[in-house]
Amino acid sequence: MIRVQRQDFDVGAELAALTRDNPGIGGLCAFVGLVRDLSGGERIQAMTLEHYPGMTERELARIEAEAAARWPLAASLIVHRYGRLDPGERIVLVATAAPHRQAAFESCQFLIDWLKTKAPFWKQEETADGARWVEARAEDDQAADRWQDPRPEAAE
Amino acid sequence: MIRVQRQDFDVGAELAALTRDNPGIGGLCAFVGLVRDLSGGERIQAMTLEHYPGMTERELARIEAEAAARWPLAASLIVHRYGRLDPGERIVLVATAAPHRQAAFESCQFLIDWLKTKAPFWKQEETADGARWVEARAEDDQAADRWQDPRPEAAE
Amino acid sequence: MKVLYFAWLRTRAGLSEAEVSPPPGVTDVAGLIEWLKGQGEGHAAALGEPRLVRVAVNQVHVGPDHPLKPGDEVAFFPPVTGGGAAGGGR
Amino acid sequence: MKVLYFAWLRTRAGLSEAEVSPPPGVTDVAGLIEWLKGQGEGHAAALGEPRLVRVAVNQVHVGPDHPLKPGDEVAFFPPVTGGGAAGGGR
Repeated sequence: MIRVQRQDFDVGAELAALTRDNPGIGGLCAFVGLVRDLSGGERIQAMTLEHYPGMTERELARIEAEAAARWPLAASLIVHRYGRLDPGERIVLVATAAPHRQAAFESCQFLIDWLKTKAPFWKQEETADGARWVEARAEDDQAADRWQDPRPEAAE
Repeated sequence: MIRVQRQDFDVGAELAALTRDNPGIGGLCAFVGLVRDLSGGERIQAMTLEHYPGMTERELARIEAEAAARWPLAASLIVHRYGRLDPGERIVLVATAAPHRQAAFESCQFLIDWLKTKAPFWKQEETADGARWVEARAEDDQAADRWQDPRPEAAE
Repeated sequence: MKVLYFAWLRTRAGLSEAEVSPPPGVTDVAGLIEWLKGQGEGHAAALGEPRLVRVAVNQVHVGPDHPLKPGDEVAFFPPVTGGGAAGGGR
Repeated sequence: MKVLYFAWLRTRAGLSEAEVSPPPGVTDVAGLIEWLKGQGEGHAAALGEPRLVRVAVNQVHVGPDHPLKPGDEVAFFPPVTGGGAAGGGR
Protein backbone atom coordinates (compact mmCIF):
# COMPACT_ATOMS: atom_id res chain seq x y z
CA MET A 1 0.00 0.00 0.00
CA ILE A 2 1.29 3.45 -0.80
CA ARG A 3 0.14 6.92 0.18
CA VAL A 4 1.41 10.42 -0.58
CA GLN A 5 0.03 13.07 1.70
CA ARG A 6 0.65 16.44 3.25
CA GLN A 7 -0.48 15.55 6.78
CA ASP A 8 1.41 13.57 9.41
CA PHE A 9 0.80 9.85 9.94
CA ASP A 10 0.30 7.75 13.08
CA VAL A 11 3.09 5.16 13.08
CA GLY A 12 1.47 2.89 15.66
CA ALA A 13 -1.88 2.85 13.88
CA GLU A 14 -0.27 2.27 10.48
CA LEU A 15 1.82 -0.66 11.72
CA ALA A 16 -1.07 -2.20 13.65
CA ALA A 17 -3.27 -2.04 10.52
CA LEU A 18 -0.52 -3.64 8.46
CA THR A 19 -0.30 -6.78 10.61
CA ARG A 20 -3.89 -7.02 11.83
CA ASP A 21 -5.65 -10.33 11.16
CA ASN A 22 -2.54 -11.85 9.63
CA PRO A 23 -1.04 -14.24 12.22
CA GLY A 24 1.32 -15.63 9.59
CA ILE A 25 3.52 -12.58 10.09
CA GLY A 26 6.54 -13.23 12.28
CA GLY A 27 8.45 -10.01 11.78
CA LEU A 28 7.66 -6.41 10.96
CA CYS A 29 10.39 -3.94 10.04
CA ALA A 30 9.70 -0.22 9.86
CA PHE A 31 11.76 2.81 8.97
CA VAL A 32 10.77 6.37 9.77
CA GLY A 33 12.66 9.25 8.17
CA LEU A 34 12.65 12.50 10.12
CA VAL A 35 13.62 16.10 9.39
CA ARG A 36 17.05 16.75 10.90
CA ASP A 37 17.91 20.12 12.35
CA LEU A 38 21.39 20.00 10.84
CA SER A 39 22.49 19.53 7.25
CA GLY A 40 26.17 19.67 6.38
CA GLY A 41 26.79 21.33 9.73
CA GLU A 42 24.25 24.10 9.12
CA ARG A 43 21.11 24.64 11.14
CA ILE A 44 17.87 23.91 9.27
CA GLN A 45 14.81 25.98 10.16
CA ALA A 46 12.38 24.08 7.97
CA MET A 47 12.23 21.84 4.91
CA THR A 48 9.84 21.81 1.99
CA LEU A 49 9.29 18.66 -0.02
CA GLU A 50 8.17 19.14 -3.61
CA HIS A 51 6.97 16.14 -5.59
CA TYR A 52 5.55 15.15 -8.98
CA PRO A 53 1.93 14.24 -8.32
CA GLY A 54 0.92 11.20 -10.32
CA MET A 55 4.43 10.01 -11.05
CA THR A 56 5.19 9.79 -7.33
CA GLU A 57 2.34 7.35 -6.74
CA ARG A 58 3.26 5.32 -9.82
CA GLU A 59 6.90 5.12 -8.84
CA LEU A 60 6.18 4.15 -5.22
CA ALA A 61 3.76 1.45 -6.37
CA ARG A 62 6.39 0.14 -8.79
CA ILE A 63 9.05 0.02 -6.06
CA GLU A 64 6.66 -1.75 -3.71
CA ALA A 65 5.79 -4.31 -6.40
CA GLU A 66 9.50 -4.93 -6.97
CA ALA A 67 9.97 -5.66 -3.24
CA ALA A 68 7.01 -8.04 -3.27
CA ALA A 69 8.58 -9.87 -6.23
CA ARG A 70 11.95 -10.22 -4.48
CA TRP A 71 10.86 -11.19 -0.95
CA PRO A 72 8.00 -13.28 0.46
CA LEU A 73 6.13 -10.35 1.98
CA ALA A 74 2.84 -10.57 3.83
CA ALA A 75 2.30 -6.81 3.71
CA SER A 76 4.08 -3.57 2.94
CA LEU A 77 3.46 0.13 3.27
CA ILE A 78 5.00 3.37 2.07
CA VAL A 79 3.65 6.69 3.35
CA HIS A 80 5.50 9.78 2.14
CA ARG A 81 4.67 13.37 3.02
CA TYR A 82 5.17 16.52 0.98
CA GLY A 83 4.96 20.22 1.82
CA ARG A 84 6.67 22.23 4.53
CA LEU A 85 8.00 20.35 7.58
CA ASP A 86 9.79 21.42 10.76
CA PRO A 87 12.85 19.69 12.26
CA GLY A 88 11.79 16.56 14.13
CA GLU A 89 8.74 16.00 11.92
CA ARG A 90 8.19 12.66 10.22
CA ILE A 91 8.80 12.60 6.44
CA VAL A 92 8.35 9.00 5.42
CA LEU A 93 7.28 5.64 6.81
CA VAL A 94 8.32 2.41 5.14
CA ALA A 95 7.24 -0.92 6.62
CA THR A 96 7.36 -4.55 5.54
CA ALA A 97 6.00 -7.66 7.21
CA ALA A 98 7.05 -11.23 6.49
CA PRO A 99 7.01 -14.69 8.04
CA HIS A 100 10.75 -14.32 8.88
CA ARG A 101 12.70 -11.31 10.00
CA GLN A 102 15.50 -11.31 7.44
CA ALA A 103 13.02 -10.75 4.62
CA ALA A 104 11.39 -7.93 6.57
CA PHE A 105 14.70 -6.15 7.22
CA GLU A 106 16.06 -6.54 3.71
CA SER A 107 12.90 -5.50 1.91
CA CYS A 108 12.38 -2.49 4.18
CA GLN A 109 15.90 -1.28 3.48
CA PHE A 110 15.44 -1.98 -0.22
CA LEU A 111 12.26 0.13 -0.27
CA ILE A 112 13.84 3.17 1.36
CA ASP A 113 17.04 2.85 -0.69
CA TRP A 114 15.17 2.68 -3.99
CA LEU A 115 12.65 5.31 -2.96
CA LYS A 116 15.45 7.76 -2.26
CA THR A 117 16.88 7.49 -5.75
CA LYS A 118 13.74 6.86 -7.81
CA ALA A 119 10.67 8.53 -6.26
CA PRO A 120 10.27 12.11 -7.55
CA PHE A 121 10.65 14.12 -4.35
CA TRP A 122 12.93 17.12 -3.91
CA LYS A 123 13.89 18.81 -0.67
CA GLN A 124 14.41 22.49 -0.16
CA GLU A 125 16.02 23.49 3.14
CA GLU A 126 15.57 26.82 4.86
CA THR A 127 18.59 28.12 6.74
CA ALA A 128 19.41 31.55 8.17
CA ASP A 129 20.86 32.37 4.71
CA GLY A 130 17.64 31.52 2.86
CA ALA A 131 16.27 28.53 1.00
CA ARG A 132 18.37 26.09 -1.03
CA TRP A 133 17.71 22.85 -2.87
CA VAL A 134 19.28 19.76 -1.36
CA GLU A 135 21.70 17.95 -3.65
CA ALA A 136 21.52 14.22 -4.17
CA ARG A 137 24.16 12.28 -2.25
CA ALA A 138 26.53 9.70 -3.63
CA GLU A 139 25.84 7.52 -0.55
CA ASP A 140 22.23 7.22 -1.65
CA ASP A 141 23.18 6.07 -5.14
CA GLN A 142 25.54 3.51 -3.63
CA ALA A 143 22.86 2.31 -1.23
CA ALA A 144 20.41 1.85 -4.10
CA ASP A 145 22.98 0.19 -6.36
CA ARG A 146 23.41 -2.68 -3.89
CA TRP A 147 19.97 -3.89 -4.92
CA GLN A 148 20.35 -3.56 -8.69
CA ASP A 149 21.47 -7.11 -9.37
CA PRO A 150 19.25 -10.05 -8.63
CA ARG A 151 20.74 -11.34 -5.41
CA PRO A 152 22.92 -14.41 -5.91
CA GLU A 153 21.61 -16.29 -2.85
CA ALA A 154 17.90 -16.94 -3.36
CA ALA A 155 17.41 -19.31 -0.41
CA GLU A 156 14.16 -19.44 1.57
CA MET B 1 16.54 1.70 27.22
CA ILE B 2 15.41 -1.84 27.94
CA ARG B 3 12.25 -3.26 29.44
CA VAL B 4 11.05 -6.79 30.18
CA GLN B 5 7.34 -7.05 30.83
CA ARG B 6 4.32 -9.28 30.66
CA GLN B 7 1.92 -6.72 29.17
CA ASP B 8 1.71 -5.52 25.57
CA PHE B 9 3.40 -2.31 24.41
CA ASP B 10 2.21 0.59 22.26
CA VAL B 11 4.59 0.73 19.28
CA GLY B 12 3.59 4.25 18.20
CA ALA B 13 3.98 5.69 21.69
CA GLU B 14 7.31 3.93 22.23
CA LEU B 15 8.77 5.18 18.96
CA ALA B 16 7.46 8.72 19.45
CA ALA B 17 9.05 8.84 22.93
CA LEU B 18 12.33 7.58 21.51
CA THR B 19 12.71 10.44 19.00
CA ARG B 20 10.93 13.22 20.89
CA ASP B 21 12.96 16.39 21.44
CA ASN B 22 15.89 15.06 19.45
CA PRO B 23 15.83 16.75 16.03
CA GLY B 24 19.31 15.40 15.27
CA ILE B 25 17.71 12.07 14.43
CA GLY B 26 17.34 11.47 10.71
CA GLY B 27 16.30 7.83 10.71
CA LEU B 28 14.49 5.46 13.02
CA CYS B 29 14.44 1.72 12.41
CA ALA B 30 12.11 -0.56 14.33
CA PHE B 31 11.52 -4.29 14.38
CA VAL B 32 8.47 -5.95 15.91
CA GLY B 33 8.46 -9.71 16.42
CA LEU B 34 5.02 -11.33 16.45
CA VAL B 35 3.67 -14.74 17.41
CA ARG B 36 3.11 -16.75 14.23
CA ASP B 37 0.21 -19.17 13.95
CA LEU B 38 2.40 -21.73 12.19
CA SER B 39 5.66 -23.34 13.26
CA GLY B 40 7.26 -25.98 11.08
CA GLY B 41 3.94 -26.36 9.27
CA GLU B 42 2.00 -27.00 12.48
CA ARG B 43 -0.72 -24.77 13.85
CA ILE B 44 0.19 -22.94 17.07
CA GLN B 45 -2.58 -22.24 19.55
CA ALA B 46 -0.50 -20.17 21.94
CA MET B 47 3.09 -19.58 23.00
CA THR B 48 4.60 -19.14 26.44
CA LEU B 49 7.86 -17.26 26.89
CA GLU B 50 9.90 -18.20 29.94
CA HIS B 51 12.85 -16.03 30.91
CA TYR B 52 15.57 -15.65 33.54
CA PRO B 53 14.61 -12.57 35.55
CA GLY B 54 17.65 -10.49 36.36
CA MET B 55 19.92 -12.03 33.76
CA THR B 56 17.50 -11.03 31.00
CA GLU B 57 17.74 -7.36 31.92
CA ARG B 58 21.53 -7.54 32.29
CA GLU B 59 21.95 -9.26 28.95
CA LEU B 60 19.65 -6.87 27.08
CA ALA B 61 21.46 -3.87 28.59
CA ARG B 62 24.79 -5.39 27.55
CA ILE B 63 23.58 -5.95 23.98
CA GLU B 64 22.25 -2.42 23.80
CA ALA B 65 25.55 -1.00 25.08
CA GLU B 66 27.40 -3.01 22.43
CA ALA B 67 25.22 -1.46 19.69
CA ALA B 68 25.84 2.02 21.07
CA ALA B 69 29.59 1.34 20.96
CA ARG B 70 29.47 0.17 17.33
CA TRP B 71 27.14 2.75 15.78
CA PRO B 72 26.54 6.47 16.38
CA LEU B 73 23.10 6.05 17.92
CA ALA B 74 20.94 8.85 19.23
CA ALA B 75 18.58 6.46 21.02
CA SER B 76 17.69 2.79 21.28
CA LEU B 77 15.02 0.65 22.85
CA ILE B 78 14.38 -3.02 23.53
CA VAL B 79 11.03 -4.12 24.96
CA HIS B 80 10.58 -7.87 25.35
CA ARG B 81 7.50 -9.61 26.72
CA TYR B 82 7.24 -12.87 28.62
CA GLY B 83 4.31 -15.08 29.60
CA ARG B 84 1.55 -16.62 27.49
CA LEU B 85 0.82 -15.01 24.11
CA ASP B 86 -1.68 -15.73 21.35
CA PRO B 87 -0.88 -15.84 17.61
CA GLY B 88 -0.67 -12.31 16.24
CA GLU B 89 0.47 -10.83 19.56
CA ARG B 90 3.60 -8.70 19.77
CA ILE B 91 6.61 -10.37 21.44
CA VAL B 92 9.42 -7.87 21.09
CA LEU B 93 10.13 -4.35 19.92
CA VAL B 94 13.64 -3.26 18.98
CA ALA B 95 14.25 0.29 17.76
CA THR B 96 17.30 2.41 17.03
CA ALA B 97 17.56 6.05 15.98
CA ALA B 98 20.56 7.71 14.36
CA PRO B 99 21.49 10.73 12.26
CA HIS B 100 21.70 8.52 9.15
CA ARG B 101 19.60 5.58 8.12
CA GLN B 102 22.30 2.97 7.50
CA ALA B 103 23.34 3.08 11.14
CA ALA B 104 19.72 2.75 12.24
CA PHE B 105 19.09 -0.31 10.04
CA GLU B 106 22.33 -2.08 10.89
CA SER B 107 22.13 -1.54 14.63
CA CYS B 108 18.47 -2.57 14.77
CA GLN B 109 19.24 -5.82 12.98
CA PHE B 110 22.28 -6.34 15.20
CA LEU B 111 20.13 -5.95 18.33
CA ILE B 112 17.52 -8.49 17.30
CA ASP B 113 20.14 -10.93 15.97
CA TRP B 114 22.15 -10.84 19.20
CA LEU B 115 19.08 -10.81 21.39
CA LYS B 116 17.87 -14.01 19.76
CA THR B 117 21.04 -15.92 20.61
CA LYS B 118 22.04 -14.29 23.90
CA ALA B 119 19.01 -13.08 25.89
CA PRO B 120 17.70 -15.84 28.17
CA PHE B 121 14.20 -16.38 26.77
CA TRP B 122 12.70 -19.74 25.86
CA LYS B 123 9.54 -20.40 23.89
CA GLN B 124 7.06 -23.14 24.51
CA GLU B 125 4.47 -23.68 21.79
CA GLU B 126 1.04 -25.18 22.32
CA THR B 127 -0.29 -27.29 19.47
CA ALA B 128 -3.22 -29.70 19.24
CA ASP B 129 -0.74 -32.38 20.43
CA GLY B 130 0.26 -30.49 23.57
CA ALA B 131 3.06 -28.16 24.59
CA ARG B 132 6.63 -28.42 23.33
CA TRP B 133 9.79 -26.37 23.73
CA VAL B 134 10.99 -24.58 20.62
CA GLU B 135 14.48 -25.58 19.50
CA ALA B 136 17.10 -22.99 18.64
CA ARG B 137 17.58 -22.53 14.90
CA ALA B 138 20.85 -22.60 13.01
CA GLU B 139 19.69 -19.55 11.00
CA ASP B 140 19.66 -17.54 14.19
CA ASP B 141 23.23 -18.51 15.08
CA GLN B 142 24.33 -17.59 11.58
CA ALA B 143 22.52 -14.25 11.77
CA ALA B 144 24.25 -13.46 15.07
CA ASP B 145 27.65 -14.63 13.84
CA ARG B 146 27.66 -11.98 11.11
CA TRP B 147 28.21 -9.39 13.83
CA GLN B 148 30.96 -11.17 15.78
CA ASP B 149 33.92 -9.57 14.05
CA PRO B 150 34.48 -5.86 14.15
CA ARG B 151 33.25 -4.82 10.73
CA PRO B 152 36.06 -4.25 8.24
CA GLU B 153 34.55 -1.11 6.70
CA ALA B 154 34.38 1.57 9.38
CA ALA B 155 33.42 4.49 7.11
CA GLU B 156 31.23 7.33 8.38
CA MET C 1 3.40 18.05 -25.89
CA LYS C 2 3.55 19.08 -22.22
CA VAL C 3 6.85 19.97 -20.59
CA LEU C 4 7.20 20.07 -16.79
CA TYR C 5 10.02 21.36 -14.57
CA PHE C 6 10.57 20.47 -10.91
CA ALA C 7 12.75 21.68 -8.03
CA TRP C 8 15.62 23.95 -9.06
CA LEU C 9 15.04 23.32 -12.75
CA ARG C 10 11.63 24.89 -12.20
CA THR C 11 13.20 27.82 -10.32
CA ARG C 12 15.72 28.38 -13.12
CA ALA C 13 13.16 27.99 -15.88
CA GLY C 14 10.85 30.45 -14.15
CA LEU C 15 7.96 28.17 -15.10
CA SER C 16 6.64 24.83 -13.96
CA GLU C 17 4.75 23.80 -17.06
CA ALA C 18 4.68 24.64 -20.78
CA GLU C 19 2.76 23.39 -23.79
CA VAL C 20 5.21 23.04 -26.67
CA SER C 21 5.02 21.90 -30.30
CA PRO C 22 8.45 20.75 -31.45
CA PRO C 23 9.03 20.28 -35.19
CA PRO C 24 8.89 16.76 -36.72
CA GLY C 25 12.69 16.49 -36.59
CA VAL C 26 12.51 16.25 -32.79
CA THR C 27 12.01 12.52 -32.23
CA ASP C 28 13.60 11.77 -28.88
CA VAL C 29 14.39 13.26 -25.47
CA ALA C 30 17.87 14.46 -26.45
CA GLY C 31 16.40 16.18 -29.50
CA LEU C 32 13.70 17.84 -27.42
CA ILE C 33 16.29 19.19 -24.97
CA GLU C 34 18.36 20.70 -27.77
CA TRP C 35 15.29 22.25 -29.36
CA LEU C 36 13.95 23.62 -26.02
CA LYS C 37 17.26 25.40 -25.33
CA GLY C 38 16.45 27.62 -28.31
CA GLN C 39 12.92 28.35 -27.10
CA GLY C 40 13.76 31.05 -24.57
CA GLU C 41 16.02 31.87 -21.66
CA GLY C 42 13.98 29.92 -19.11
CA HIS C 43 14.27 26.60 -20.94
CA ALA C 44 17.93 27.27 -21.69
CA ALA C 45 18.69 28.03 -18.04
CA ALA C 46 16.84 24.96 -16.76
CA LEU C 47 18.50 22.56 -19.19
CA GLY C 48 21.96 24.11 -19.12
CA GLU C 49 23.55 21.38 -16.99
CA PRO C 50 22.59 18.14 -18.73
CA ARG C 51 24.59 16.06 -16.22
CA LEU C 52 22.10 17.09 -13.53
CA VAL C 53 18.93 16.76 -15.60
CA ARG C 54 16.76 13.68 -15.21
CA VAL C 55 13.83 12.97 -17.50
CA ALA C 56 10.51 11.18 -17.19
CA VAL C 57 8.18 10.63 -20.14
CA ASN C 58 4.57 9.97 -19.19
CA GLN C 59 5.73 9.66 -15.58
CA VAL C 60 8.33 6.96 -16.21
CA HIS C 61 12.10 7.51 -15.88
CA VAL C 62 13.75 7.40 -19.33
CA GLY C 63 17.12 8.00 -20.97
CA PRO C 64 18.08 10.62 -23.62
CA ASP C 65 17.29 8.33 -26.57
CA HIS C 66 13.73 7.63 -25.45
CA PRO C 67 11.38 8.31 -28.42
CA LEU C 68 8.72 11.02 -28.20
CA LYS C 69 5.28 11.37 -29.73
CA PRO C 70 2.72 14.19 -29.74
CA GLY C 71 0.75 14.34 -26.50
CA ASP C 72 3.61 13.04 -24.33
CA GLU C 73 4.15 14.53 -20.88
CA VAL C 74 7.88 15.21 -20.53
CA ALA C 75 9.22 16.13 -17.08
CA PHE C 76 12.69 17.50 -16.34
CA PHE C 77 14.10 17.46 -12.81
CA PRO C 78 17.31 17.11 -10.80
CA PRO C 79 18.30 13.88 -9.05
CA VAL C 80 15.65 13.12 -6.46
CA THR C 81 16.20 13.76 -2.74
CA GLY C 82 13.15 12.45 -0.88
CA GLY C 83 12.88 9.87 1.83
CA GLY C 84 14.39 11.46 4.91
CA ALA C 85 17.81 10.59 6.32
CA ALA C 86 20.66 9.99 3.92
CA GLY C 87 22.34 6.65 3.49
CA GLY C 88 25.63 7.02 5.41
CA GLY C 89 26.31 6.58 9.07
CA ARG C 90 27.94 3.31 10.05
CA MET D 1 25.71 -22.43 45.78
CA LYS D 2 22.42 -21.94 43.96
CA VAL D 3 21.62 -24.01 40.88
CA LEU D 4 18.82 -22.92 38.50
CA TYR D 5 17.21 -24.77 35.60
CA PHE D 6 15.19 -23.20 32.79
CA ALA D 7 12.92 -24.36 29.96
CA TRP D 8 13.11 -28.07 29.19
CA LEU D 9 16.07 -28.58 31.51
CA ARG D 10 13.73 -27.45 34.27
CA THR D 11 11.01 -29.80 33.05
CA ARG D 12 13.46 -32.73 32.97
CA ALA D 13 15.01 -31.86 36.31
CA GLY D 14 11.58 -31.61 37.88
CA LEU D 15 12.84 -28.58 39.79
CA SER D 16 13.66 -25.00 38.96
CA GLU D 17 16.04 -24.22 41.79
CA ALA D 18 18.28 -26.10 44.24
CA GLU D 19 20.73 -25.10 46.93
CA VAL D 20 23.76 -27.37 46.64
CA SER D 21 27.09 -27.71 48.44
CA PRO D 22 29.62 -29.36 46.14
CA PRO D 23 32.84 -30.72 47.68
CA PRO D 24 36.06 -28.65 47.45
CA GLY D 25 37.20 -30.69 44.44
CA VAL D 26 34.50 -29.07 42.33
CA THR D 27 36.22 -25.92 41.08
CA ASP D 28 34.66 -25.16 37.72
CA VAL D 29 31.43 -25.49 35.71
CA ALA D 30 32.42 -28.79 34.11
CA GLY D 31 33.22 -30.23 37.54
CA LEU D 32 29.90 -29.04 38.94
CA ILE D 33 28.00 -30.69 36.09
CA GLU D 34 29.76 -34.01 36.66
CA TRP D 35 29.10 -33.84 40.40
CA LEU D 36 25.44 -32.82 39.97
CA LYS D 37 24.76 -35.83 37.72
CA GLY D 38 25.40 -37.98 40.80
CA GLN D 39 23.06 -35.94 42.98
CA GLY D 40 19.79 -37.50 41.89
CA GLU D 41 17.75 -38.42 38.84
CA GLY D 42 16.50 -34.89 38.24
CA HIS D 43 19.95 -33.35 37.90
CA ALA D 44 21.12 -36.29 35.83
CA ALA D 45 18.17 -36.00 33.45
CA ALA D 46 18.55 -32.24 33.04
CA LEU D 47 22.29 -32.40 32.33
CA GLY D 48 22.28 -35.58 30.25
CA GLU D 49 22.79 -33.84 26.90
CA PRO D 50 25.80 -31.58 27.48
CA ARG D 51 25.76 -30.41 23.82
CA LEU D 52 22.44 -28.69 24.52
CA VAL D 53 23.28 -27.25 27.94
CA ARG D 54 24.25 -23.58 28.25
CA VAL D 55 25.54 -22.13 31.50
CA ALA D 56 25.46 -18.74 33.19
CA VAL D 57 27.32 -17.98 36.41
CA ASN D 58 26.00 -14.99 38.31
CA GLN D 59 23.83 -14.18 35.29
CA VAL D 60 26.67 -14.06 32.77
CA HIS D 61 27.17 -16.62 29.96
CA VAL D 62 30.26 -18.76 30.65
CA GLY D 63 32.07 -21.79 29.29
CA PRO D 64 32.72 -25.18 30.99
CA ASP D 65 36.07 -24.12 32.47
CA HIS D 66 34.66 -21.08 34.25
CA PRO D 67 35.78 -21.20 37.92
CA LEU D 68 33.21 -21.44 40.72
CA LYS D 69 33.17 -20.16 44.27
CA PRO D 70 30.72 -20.60 47.16
CA GLY D 71 27.67 -18.38 46.83
CA ASP D 72 27.67 -18.42 43.01
CA GLU D 73 24.37 -18.59 41.16
CA VAL D 74 24.74 -21.20 38.43
CA ALA D 75 22.01 -21.45 35.79
CA PHE D 76 21.62 -24.27 33.27
CA PHE D 77 19.43 -23.84 30.21
CA PRO D 78 19.06 -24.84 26.55
CA PRO D 79 20.01 -22.51 23.67
CA VAL D 80 17.79 -19.44 23.90
CA THR D 81 14.80 -18.93 21.59
CA GLY D 82 13.33 -15.51 22.33
CA GLY D 83 12.80 -12.52 20.10
CA GLY D 84 9.99 -13.47 17.77
CA ALA D 85 10.45 -14.42 14.12
CA ALA D 86 13.39 -16.59 13.16
CA GLY D 87 16.23 -15.37 10.98
CA GLY D 88 15.50 -16.96 7.58
CA GLY D 89 13.22 -15.76 4.85
CA ARG D 90 14.97 -14.08 1.99
